[in-house]
Amino acid sequence: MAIRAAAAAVRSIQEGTDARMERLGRAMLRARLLEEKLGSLYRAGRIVGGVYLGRGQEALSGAGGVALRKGDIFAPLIRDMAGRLAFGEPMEDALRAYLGSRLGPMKGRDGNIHRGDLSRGILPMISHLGAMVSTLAGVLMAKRMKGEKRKVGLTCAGDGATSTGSFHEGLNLAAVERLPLVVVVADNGYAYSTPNERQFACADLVDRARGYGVQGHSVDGTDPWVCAEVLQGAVDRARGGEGPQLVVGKLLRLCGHGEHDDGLYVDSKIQRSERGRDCVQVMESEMKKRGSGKEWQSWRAEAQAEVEAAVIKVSAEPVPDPFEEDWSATKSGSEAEESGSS
Amino acid sequence: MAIRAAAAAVRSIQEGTDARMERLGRAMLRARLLEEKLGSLYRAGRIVGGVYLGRGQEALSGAGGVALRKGDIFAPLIRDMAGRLAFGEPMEDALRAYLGSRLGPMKGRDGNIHRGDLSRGILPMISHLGAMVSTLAGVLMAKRMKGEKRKVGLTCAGDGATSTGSFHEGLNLAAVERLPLVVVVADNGYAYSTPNERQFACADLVDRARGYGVQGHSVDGTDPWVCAEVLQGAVDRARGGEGPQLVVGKLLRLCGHGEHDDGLYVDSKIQRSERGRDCVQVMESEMKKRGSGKEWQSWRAEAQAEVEAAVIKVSAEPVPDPFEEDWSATKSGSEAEESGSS
Amino acid sequence: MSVTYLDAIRSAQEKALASDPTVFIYGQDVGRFGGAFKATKNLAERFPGRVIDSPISEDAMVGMAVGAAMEGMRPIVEMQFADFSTVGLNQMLNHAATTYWRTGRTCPMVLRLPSGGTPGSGPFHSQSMEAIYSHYPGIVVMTPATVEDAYTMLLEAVEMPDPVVFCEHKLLYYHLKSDHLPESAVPALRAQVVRAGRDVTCVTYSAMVHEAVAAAKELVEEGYEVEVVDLRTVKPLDTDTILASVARTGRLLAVGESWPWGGASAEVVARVAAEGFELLDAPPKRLNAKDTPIPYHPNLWAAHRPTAVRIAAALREVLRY
Amino acid sequence: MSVTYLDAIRSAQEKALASDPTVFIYGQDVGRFGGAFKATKNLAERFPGRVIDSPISEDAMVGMAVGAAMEGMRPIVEMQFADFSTVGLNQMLNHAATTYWRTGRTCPMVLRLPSGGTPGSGPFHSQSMEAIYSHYPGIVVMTPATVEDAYTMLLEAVEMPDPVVFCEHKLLYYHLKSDHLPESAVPALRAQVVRAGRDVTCVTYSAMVHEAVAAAKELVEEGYEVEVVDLRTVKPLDTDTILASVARTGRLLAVGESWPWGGASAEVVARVAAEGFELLDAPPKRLNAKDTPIPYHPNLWAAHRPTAVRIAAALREVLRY
Ligand SMILES: Cc1ncc(C[n+]2csc(CCOP(=O)(O)OP(=O)(O)O)c2C)c(N)n1
Ligand SMILES: Cc1ncc(C[n+]2csc(CCOP(=O)(O)OP(=O)(O)O)c2C)c(N)n1
Ligand SMILES: [Mg+2]
Ligand SMILES: [Mg+2]
Repeated sequence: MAIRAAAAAVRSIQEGTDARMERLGRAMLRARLLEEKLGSLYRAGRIVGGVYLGRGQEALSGAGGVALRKGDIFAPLIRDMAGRLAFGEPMEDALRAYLGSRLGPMKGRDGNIHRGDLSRGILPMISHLGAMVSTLAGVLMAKRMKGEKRKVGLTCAGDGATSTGSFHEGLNLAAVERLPLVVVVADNGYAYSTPNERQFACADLVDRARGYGVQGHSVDGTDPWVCAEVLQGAVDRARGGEGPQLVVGKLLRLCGHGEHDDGLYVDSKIQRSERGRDCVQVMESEMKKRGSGKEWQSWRAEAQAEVEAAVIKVSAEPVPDPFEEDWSATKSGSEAEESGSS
Repeated sequence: MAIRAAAAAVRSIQEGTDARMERLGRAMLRARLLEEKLGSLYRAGRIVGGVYLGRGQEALSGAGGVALRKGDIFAPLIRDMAGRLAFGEPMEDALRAYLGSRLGPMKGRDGNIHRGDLSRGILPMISHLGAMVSTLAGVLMAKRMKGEKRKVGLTCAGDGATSTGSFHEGLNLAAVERLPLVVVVADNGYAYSTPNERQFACADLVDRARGYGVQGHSVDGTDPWVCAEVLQGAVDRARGGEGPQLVVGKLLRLCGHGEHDDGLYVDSKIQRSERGRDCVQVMESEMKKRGSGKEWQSWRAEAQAEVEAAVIKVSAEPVPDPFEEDWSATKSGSEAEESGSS
Repeated sequence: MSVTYLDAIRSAQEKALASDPTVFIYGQDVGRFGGAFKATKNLAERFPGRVIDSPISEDAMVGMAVGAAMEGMRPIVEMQFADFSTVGLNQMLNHAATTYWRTGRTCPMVLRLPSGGTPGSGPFHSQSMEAIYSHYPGIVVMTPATVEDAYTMLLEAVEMPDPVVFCEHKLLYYHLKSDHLPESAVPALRAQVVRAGRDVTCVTYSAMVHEAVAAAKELVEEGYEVEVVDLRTVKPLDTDTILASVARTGRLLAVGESWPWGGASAEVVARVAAEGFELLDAPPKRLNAKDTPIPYHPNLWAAHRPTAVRIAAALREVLRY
Repeated sequence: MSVTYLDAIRSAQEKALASDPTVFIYGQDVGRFGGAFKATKNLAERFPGRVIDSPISEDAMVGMAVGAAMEGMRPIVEMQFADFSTVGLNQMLNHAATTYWRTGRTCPMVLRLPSGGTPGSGPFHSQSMEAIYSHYPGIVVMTPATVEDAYTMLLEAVEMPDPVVFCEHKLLYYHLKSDHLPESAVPALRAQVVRAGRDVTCVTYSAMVHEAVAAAKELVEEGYEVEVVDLRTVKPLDTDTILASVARTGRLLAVGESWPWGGASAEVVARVAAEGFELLDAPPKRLNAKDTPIPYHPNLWAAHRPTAVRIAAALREVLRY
């Protein structure tokens, strides 16, 4: 098994790495720049509620999005702007959620990270951590029953989310059903302010894989090349019928839990360690080292232009109007009202 | 660590095995005979609701009860008559729960397996599987905060219960707090009718120990001597500050899920395998082999007499009277009523 | 032929599986074993791969159904007992129920809850949870009282575009019988006058309908005609039918097997008081279970829940005002 | 000095920790970080080992507290948002709440729920869950509306022998201020007339008390005197105080920020209709949030919840009957 996988990895490195790394690098940059813009909009008071960024986690998240194909399903969590953009969420939809545009898939009814569009293969998350694992498993069960083959589901979680009963039940169910599900845990050392040692007692969260009877993979979440390779491997294995895959990436959240949080509780020793590296900088300097600095600069410029255009566009979009709103939480309710029989 | 434990095991075998095995053997017999009586009472229509037996699981369950000391806490589950009796639950209390006696700790308000008496160190279970793990962890946290040292908590679960979010959250919490908690999983191959392969995908549930960062122990649940030794070892380690212990025993439920269930879904191959041995018979024949057949017979006779006396006694006890009942679910509610201000 | 309430539920599921390939059943022991109450007996054999045993993971069971429903399937999830649905509640209240309004995508699934008290079933195998599910927006909550309704309403539940909580009453499973399954159906979202009367309206649902009818019969001897309204579905509530009945009788008793604080009976009384105030000739009254856990011992249980005797007493109070 | 509603909650916890060694606090990020809303700021430093960070495990958090409470401690559990308590609900409804009646042993614990809507907080960070907790027997549910009540009721909650759900309103955390913490307390289980009036009674609780008072002020100009009753605790409900007020005014509006089906407002109206029917000169009315998830966009949110303007409009309807 291990040998076959390694061979597959080498082959894929030869064939598609450059294109894949370009997709990843671009997604990382687009996410980073869009999120920086979201931070400014928040500080300018243009976003109500909260802003939750994935700074420092773009490589791991983006690699998940890059590893998927059209027709696959992505169930992102809080810090997955890069994965979303890589998988095909339009920047506009991210902005629409935050700015409450009526034209976004959430129509201003839900906002910020609680967004998605299943017609694009992206499940809209609910806040309750761990909940999306079983939901994604359900999508995959449905696809299996409908006879749709070789479709993979990938979902993300933090170290903290692994403590939820939902996470456990969902992953166990997926393992029993041997579903093509990849669960990516971004272990950034903290859940809000709570450090790993108050969250779990195992040496490494990847140690849980065996207990679920699934394959486990560790990855340095600060290294885009390693992330791309490991995530692609996990997705391929899931697609190949090897059942759920648990990928655990180590990295650091290079921002607060939300933009209201200064994150001062993070241990400065970890910040200065390898784990505290900024994956975007890692990629930039490696690109420069490889003589591709210019390419990187052009990706960045294009991303910046895209962000600016998207902000201008979405800022001009209408916000919801309570008087035009359909206040029916059920479809049968709406129908009843339409037919005048409420 | 392993060496120290082995040495301790040898020492305890030399010093206290015989007494311990007598306690275990007696508990197993008392449980078996009491449960057979409960079955008859049920079939005779004297018990309303259901009857849930632990036939075949007496060695593992009883060994847990035997390994504990006064001052420890036991949180039994469905099939733990042997553990309860070994730890000190009076037979009468078991019967009172089933027959709804007003004099039992549950006063007819709750019944059958949903019984306990914290003044004896036994937590009354709620039905929701997995729920008692965190509750017992809470008792142990309280004891630690109150400065009560070297008190162990032991709780039981089935293979099916390990799939609950509660089980996961509770064990993880206990591991983070490094509590002196022993979790005994009786893997009897089935959860009601559902076989292991529809419940989990790992090779062995003990593989989960590492993912929780706790020590794991496998045990042949049909062998009373092995059960006694492994359970005592786990309890001693917990008491010694080594944190939570996960014990997984393999065995078979030699009865239906409840007495209404014929259990025909159980694979006859497993029934004929080692796993399907009856631990009570195993102990009986081993005792005979060792020349202690008479002793065994006397234990059995004493147990039988105890069962009969208890049934006569409890059958004569009053049942609850709705007109005398205090129908206040809160203590402040009762107090308000007492002071006439409802 | 004689069909029980449980047969009706089994038959409805069989029909749904046969007529719609997107329907499947998921739950503990629902497969070969046929479920704890045998509501899915033989269905796994007849529909291979579509009647699936789940692990003991209520949260994941419901979460799975949400995902499958969003992806175009129509899952039916069986809880072994309604009481255990508390551990799957979040996926129902915050995921299934919010999906349509938040995302515009429907989430057509049915959560079957074996509900209500039976002798000796105690605090954790007796609960009626309709109040919890009805309080949150986005869920239809059905509480059938008859063999016919168990059948036709479950079929309608499976076809609805919304998540439906289907509260079956365990006490009716085996005892309640009918001659045959119905050919036609009263729409599930409509309440129904199951016994006409001019003196007082008794609004109730599920097993209590039978207690109410028994109470009504008792009161005939005293010269009273009690109109019994079966809500059938408690969310949304068919206020029109209730008000029309109160308009006829001028008096109201609302009965629920669940606890008193804020359940269906409070909702009924609050609506009638607000929207039908002038129709009332006497104070509306409520009768519910006592506000404690549901007792194990049959003596206590019989005193804890509303019964025909207690309903008759409450009706007399309303009548004699 | 000026004390916010949040300060009051923090101070009450500080006082409880200082005066009772069995009190401890458990929750996500409550330790050194001081909690998501800073309700436990500096408490971990002052009370080492007694303000404890939990994993993200609401079920186990509540379950742990149940065990600790049964063993003689008085845990305070903080949920990061009320909305997440759905995943800890089972331990509260089926374990904490049943323990006293089932076993005779008390389970004195407090579950703190940061509740209610704020602009932009959306479907999963805005919920008011008092109806869910109140429906099940065995729990006291407090919903303080003022700085003073936040302080004295939390202290009383910690001292109670029963499990208490303490619904704090996030909208009041920072904005609501008082000069100082109170010396004496109105008993937590009593409702209170917070504004006297002779024309109509507006019964409400939590943040809606302030909206109701604002509406009452608005109606002064129109010549109406609105009496505002703050329930303070919604389970058990202080029916006497409500009825006494309705006896004075003859009219009732019950307002809740939660959803319309079966919440506190239904319970209030149902009780008044049943027990105070003859006191009413007009149909009692209810006002609640709309029956959809709580919207993210402030425009929608403002239309979704009851506000002073909408309360005033509802009061006018009741008054003009
Ligand atoms: C069930 C549940 N409890 C609490 C929360 C509140 N909450 C949101 S994010 C968060 C921390 C998550 O930590 P982690 O999973 O490590 O992800 P990270 O933020 O580090 O990316 C918490 C506690 C929640 N969303 N869901
Ligand atoms: C949360 C929850 N879901 C469902 C049930 C119903 N139930 C009671 S026992 C049981 C099977 C338990 O199987 P296992 O844990 O393997 O224990 P065993 O019966 O084999 O001893 C089930 C499903 C329950 N009690 N709790
Ligand atoms: Mg984290
Ligand atoms: Mg089992």
